Amino acid sequence: MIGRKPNAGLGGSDAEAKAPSNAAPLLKVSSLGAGYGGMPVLREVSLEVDKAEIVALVGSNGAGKTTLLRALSRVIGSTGTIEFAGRDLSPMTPDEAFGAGLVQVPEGRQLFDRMTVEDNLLMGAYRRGAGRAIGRDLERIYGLFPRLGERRRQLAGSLSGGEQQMCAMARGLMAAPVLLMIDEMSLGLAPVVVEQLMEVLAAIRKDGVTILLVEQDVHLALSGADRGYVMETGRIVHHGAAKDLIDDPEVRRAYLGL
Amino acid sequence: MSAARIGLCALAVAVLAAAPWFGSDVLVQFGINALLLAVLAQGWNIIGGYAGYASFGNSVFYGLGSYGVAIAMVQWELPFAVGLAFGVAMAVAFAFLLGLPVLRLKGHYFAIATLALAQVMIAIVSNVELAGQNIGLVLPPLNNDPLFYELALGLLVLATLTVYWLTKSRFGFGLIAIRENEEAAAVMGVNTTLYKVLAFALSGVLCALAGGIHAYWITFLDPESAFDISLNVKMIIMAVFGGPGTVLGPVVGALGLSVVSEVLSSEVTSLASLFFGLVVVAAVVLMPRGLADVVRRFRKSGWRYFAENIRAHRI
Amino acid sequence: DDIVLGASVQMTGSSANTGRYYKDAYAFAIEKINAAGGVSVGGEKRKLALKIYDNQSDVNLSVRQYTQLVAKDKVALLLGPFASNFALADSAVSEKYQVPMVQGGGASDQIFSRKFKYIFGTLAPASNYFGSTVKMLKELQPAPKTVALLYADDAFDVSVAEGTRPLLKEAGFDIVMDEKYSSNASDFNSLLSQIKSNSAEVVLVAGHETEILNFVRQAKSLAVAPKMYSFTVGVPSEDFRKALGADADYAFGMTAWLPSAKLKDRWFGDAATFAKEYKAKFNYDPDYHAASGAADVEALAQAIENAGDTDPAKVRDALAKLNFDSLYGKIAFGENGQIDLPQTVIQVQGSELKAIYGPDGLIEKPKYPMPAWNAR
Amino acid sequence: MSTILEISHATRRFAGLVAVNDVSFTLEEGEILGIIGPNGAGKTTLISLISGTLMPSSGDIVFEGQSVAGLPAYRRARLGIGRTFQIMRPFPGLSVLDNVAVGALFGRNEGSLAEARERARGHLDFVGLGRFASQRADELGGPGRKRLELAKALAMRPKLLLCDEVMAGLNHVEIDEVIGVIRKLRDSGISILVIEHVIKAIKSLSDRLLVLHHGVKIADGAPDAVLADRAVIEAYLGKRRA
Amino acid sequence: MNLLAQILINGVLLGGLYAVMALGLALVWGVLNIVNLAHGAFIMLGAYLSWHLYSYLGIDPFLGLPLTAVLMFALGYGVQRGLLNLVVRAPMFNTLLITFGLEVVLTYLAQLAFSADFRTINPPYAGNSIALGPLALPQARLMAFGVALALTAAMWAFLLRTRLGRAIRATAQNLTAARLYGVEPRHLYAVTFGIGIGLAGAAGGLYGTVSQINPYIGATLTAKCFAIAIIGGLDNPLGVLVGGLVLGIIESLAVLYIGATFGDVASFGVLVAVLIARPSGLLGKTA
Ligand SMILES: Nc1ncnc2c1ncn2[C@@H]1O[C@H](COP(=O)(O)OP(=O)(O)OP(=O)(O)O)[C@@H](O)[C@H]1O
Ligand SMILES: Nc1ncnc2c1ncn2[C@@H]1O[C@H](COP(=O)(O)OP(=O)(O)OP(=O)(O)O)[C@@H](O)[C@H]1O
Ligand SMILES: CC(C)C[C@H](N)C(=O)O
Ligand SMILES: [Mg+2]
Ligand SMILES: [Mg+2]
Repeated sequence: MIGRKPNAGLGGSDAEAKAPSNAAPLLKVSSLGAGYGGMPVLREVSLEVDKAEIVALVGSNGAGKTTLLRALSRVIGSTGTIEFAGRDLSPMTPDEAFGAGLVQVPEGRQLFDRMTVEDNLLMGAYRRGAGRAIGRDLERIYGLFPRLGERRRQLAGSLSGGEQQMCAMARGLMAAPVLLMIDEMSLGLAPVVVEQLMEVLAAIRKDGVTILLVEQDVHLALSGADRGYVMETGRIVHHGAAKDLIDDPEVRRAYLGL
Repeated sequence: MSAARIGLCALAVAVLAAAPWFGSDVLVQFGINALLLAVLAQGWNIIGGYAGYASFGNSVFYGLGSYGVAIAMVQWELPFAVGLAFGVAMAVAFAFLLGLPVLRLKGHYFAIATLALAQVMIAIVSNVELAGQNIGLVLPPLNNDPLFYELALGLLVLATLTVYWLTKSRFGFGLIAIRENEEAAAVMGVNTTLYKVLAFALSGVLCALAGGIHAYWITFLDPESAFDISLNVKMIIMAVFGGPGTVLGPVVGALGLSVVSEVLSSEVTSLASLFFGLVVVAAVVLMPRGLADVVRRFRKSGWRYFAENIRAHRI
Repeated sequence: DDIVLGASVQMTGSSANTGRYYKDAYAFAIEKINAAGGVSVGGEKRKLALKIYDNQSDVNLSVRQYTQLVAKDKVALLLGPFASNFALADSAVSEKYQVPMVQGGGASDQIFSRKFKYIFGTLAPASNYFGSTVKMLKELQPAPKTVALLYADDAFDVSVAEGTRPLLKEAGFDIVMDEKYSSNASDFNSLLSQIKSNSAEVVLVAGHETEILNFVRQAKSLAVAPKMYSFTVGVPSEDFRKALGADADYAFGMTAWLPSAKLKDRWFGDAATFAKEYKAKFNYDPDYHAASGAADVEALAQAIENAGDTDPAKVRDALAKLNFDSLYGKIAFGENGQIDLPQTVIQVQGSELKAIYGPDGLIEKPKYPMPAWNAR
Repeated sequence: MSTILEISHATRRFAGLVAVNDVSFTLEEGEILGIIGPNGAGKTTLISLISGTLMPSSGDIVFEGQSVAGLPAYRRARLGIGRTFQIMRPFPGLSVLDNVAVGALFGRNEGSLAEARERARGHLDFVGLGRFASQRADELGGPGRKRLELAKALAMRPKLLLCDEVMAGLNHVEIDEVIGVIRKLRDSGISILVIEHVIKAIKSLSDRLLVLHHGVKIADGAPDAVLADRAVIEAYLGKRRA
Repeated sequence: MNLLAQILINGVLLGGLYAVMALGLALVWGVLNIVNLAHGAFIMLGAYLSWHLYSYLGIDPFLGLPLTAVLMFALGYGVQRGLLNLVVRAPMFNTLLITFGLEVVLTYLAQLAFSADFRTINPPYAGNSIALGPLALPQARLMAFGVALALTAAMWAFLLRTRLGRAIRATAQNLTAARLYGVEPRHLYAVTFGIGIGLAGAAGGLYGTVSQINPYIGATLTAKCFAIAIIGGLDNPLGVLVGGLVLGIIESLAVLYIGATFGDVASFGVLVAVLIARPSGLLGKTA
């Protein structure tokens, strides 16, 4: 519903127009390597995400999921290739990657603490300029998260943990993403809100938004996704259709505790 | 600290202590100034580097120490040592009375409140008859620079040992915790108010002693020079230049900057301040973590160290 | 070989503006003396040389530089820095090394009350700065009655005020305002409004040039016009008059020195010539700071000749006995090492600086009373 | 069994908003009390009132028979109240080990820094962060920081441990581990208050469950009964659980 | 009574001038987290710029303000882009250090270029005043006050109501997040610093019309701006205006009632009192 429509903002339509053929995946990562201060974390990571797909990325603590998203958003440097909508992301800065349609809801929320909730949401739409569409999306968001509506003038830093998480999600949605990457979506959210969010993801996917979901609740993630990747110590160790992964005995043992 | 490092430090102190016997008068004079500045930087290091409170009030301690000596010696004709004690007592009283409200403030707000205190002190002392009002006090000259030098050196050793003790003690560890996250420190049982005030007072005692020695040495004192804010800026600059929150950083920073500025002042005399400014700017760009960090890392990364710094800190 | 004189003055930093008078005057006087062949020491003509450092307006640095001059550069004799707080600290160095320092930059009485033997000063005592002004006030018609005394909170200006207060009382004036203000103040609106509401007829201000400038400009913008105002500094200096333009008109001041041809001098001829050549050389008019600085060099030169030696102790004794006419006036140091020169009242009249009232009474008719700002 | 903590009529306001509204309950020694409630219900605020990071607008907090409502946070820590922060508060520039050493040096502890570091090592191993001991705390990922929070609190040797969402961001296997850890702590005599949105965990851990909604206590009782409550389901659990 | 009224007028007008001087400092501090010790030096440069425009090109100092501001903006933009951007992610104290160095350099260069003497910007009307019964309203200060109000309002609208202003605030608070949401920070930082310095330049022009200028006025101005910014709080330009007014009025009253050396004591006393009672300034919000 809040996906990037041809007139909704910067880049979205370009990205679609430039996609060379329907067959090519929206995001294609091959032999990606990345790390911190010379210490490698990711090794030879390859993955693909198709347009309008929901892909789950799961793995235990410290596997490198967040690092992968950071590399995709160009917050940290990397080796290997990242192709997004036919463009090479490697030389881009984070803001350029965003401009190409790659939007991240980062781990730890990273809100603008001393700005109001509403300003945070408007910052999500920063590159969309000013316009009616933004006002409309804002109202939709408040419909979706009434709590944010009530708190629209409160400073984001003084929200409760869960409210902050909602705000971070909402800011991501305001950006009219082509590809939305969410790091630990359910973190700190009440079950009823998580349930709602999964419905929202399903809905925006219908509008053509692609989603890469990092989620510790592996069951939740795989039950909402089309496909999944499993990561361990910086490598992809399994991938496949989500429902196959849920039934995979190794995944069940290692992540679902069954 | 390894035995080798201790030996090295002891040797350095010994060489410094011997300076008056082989160095010139100018060197000794320079030494007195540089050593006192190093004491100030080290004193500031306790509240600023360890507790993380950017104090601009340390020049008040310095001023109180100066006036302690001057008032005792000029108005009451008491010996120098009594003056020092008097100055220290005033500094401690100040730290407790004003530290309590002011140390509740965080970050910049603390900085500015302490800055204000220094301003206020000038106006107050200007109206105190005992302190000679604006006219100031003239102390009896003592022509014994080597003595002042050794006093300053002794004080610096004392200050540095104090800071070294901090790194090993419960108190110092509590201060570091306060610097890193005060609220978390409090819920873990650190008496943050007490610790901060004690750090402020400790830092103040060192600065007051430095002020007292300086007053006797320079022989003249007025409110403007005693409570000079730019001295406080100097302490910070020197501590940051060397590496705040380290044992030797502020000492190295103070001595290093003093040497640079001395060489500039006598070699390129009227261009000195320009070069000094440029050195400071370049230092921040090339070594934002202070000299202490350069010493630690340079061996590993060589000249690349500077390039890496720029890369790591720019946007 | 040359006789090296050492000095450390404010070439940069907050006091650089006045510091330059000393730097330039020292260099100029030495050049002039050398051009005349130098000083004769025991029958032999020797040239003077100057070793000068920039103390960056920092007292600690100046103390160090004087030590360096004496201990390392081995200069023969010392010239002073500008301002009392510097002279106070630096005189301890000359005393310690027993090298005489002649300084024309510090006027505070404290410098000379320490019973130091090696410090000599050529500025008139601070306490007497307004002495001649008060005398003149008594002769003005219509006679003023009420006086406002304002002064900055530094050692020099507080001394001025302390000296002026009894003079005013003695002369029977009514001191309606007696206010100390902070040095470097830039806003005088409150004080000016009080002056207006107290209707003080005479306003005496002891302060720094920057403050005086702001004071006059703000007086204009608040339409505050007492019958007369007078300032310890600024009025004699060309910068000051240039910065104020027409608004400088009517301002009184004082100086211990005027570039008059009556002040005969061995090296420059007379003070007027000095002023003319100085202006030609440095491109600004000298004032009494410059003259005092040049006189310091002359005093040393004269003392060396009298002593017939450059030995510091001998020069010191010669200085103490000195009595000669310089371009600055008669130089004869008192018991405490300071000379006593009377102040001459001066006033800006139109675009000119006029001497109004000297030790021998009225010289020129003062423009008095000052009209309202919108009436001039 | 005696009462270790008694909250009576605790209220806390933020400019116009009542985050905790007249809440009363008790916690028995050796008990695990679960607290759940929608986002923004006031759970974290409640913990802050108990630990002393926030002062109550009104009401009283009695710990081991002594009113602590007016005491500063560090005094409460020394009495034996330890907490974790939902929005983590590591000492970012310190090593992971030193983070924990702060707890092992202060809290209810005495002794030297060296001893504290020694004890801290044990706590790190206990929460599974042993191999990160020498890393800077700000290099840990989110879940790593969660564990660090727990280790820091444990190192204080608290009698009452307040856990604010220590399981958020862990997968099911890891959650089971932490459940084990908390049970062990209880068995060693520590009383525990847990806030958690992971229903499975809170259900299996808690001896008793308390529900907050809009700052008000709306249910208090055995976990199974509370989780079957209509109001709780509607406000908190969602229809999938109904 | 007249005296009190006059003093209050003086205080308000002075406060307006203070506000413009502090506006840029507060912006750079609050937004970029750079405590710009060179702010006063930039005010000084702005004053000299304005002086030159007036003295050599005959451009009226008030009409020349936009030009001064634009030129100073360019300078600020360049300094941030070429220098400060190199250290924005270094530990906080470093910005203190580098701007200190910058202050030293700028002051020195100013002395070199303009010499240590003092100047005034003295257009014919600078000393005029409007008589209001027994009260006098100095014309230049009144105009400066008007400019102050206008600039404050413009800054407020810009920061709190425009997209760019919001992005500037956001970048200040969380650089990573801002980049993740499409903000290019290098340019934005430079624009922000540029605006701060542009404001300093404008303030310098105004300052020169009521006060003397010399290369050394910077340090004291920086200290004053500090105090104002903090009394008002850093989040909101309106706060800075309030801070300036409060300070101006208190100083003026202190001179009247306590004594002329107590202007600073009184204002700093108020500062400390405000801080202790409201740690984020008069209008600040707490996060
Ligand atoms: N800023 C950093 N500096 C240094 N090392 C880091 C940094 N951030 C993460 N790491 C290290 O990189 C590895 C991968 O971490 P990452 O955060 O990508 O894992 P993750 O899969 O997201 O795990 P989690 O479930 O904990 O979020 C870990 O070993 C972690 O310690
Ligand atoms: N400093 C503050 N100023 C204003 N409102 C605040 C402040 N702190 C908390 N709040 C509000 O108080 C309410 C309770 O917050 P609290 O953090 O206790 O919720 P919570 O139950 O812990 O929620 P969550 O499950 O999301 O962590 C929230 O609506 C929050 O926005
Ligand atoms: C005005 C000057 C002639 C005096 C100088 N300011 C001093 O301190 O003595
Ligand atoms: Mg992660
Ligand atoms: Mg919470």
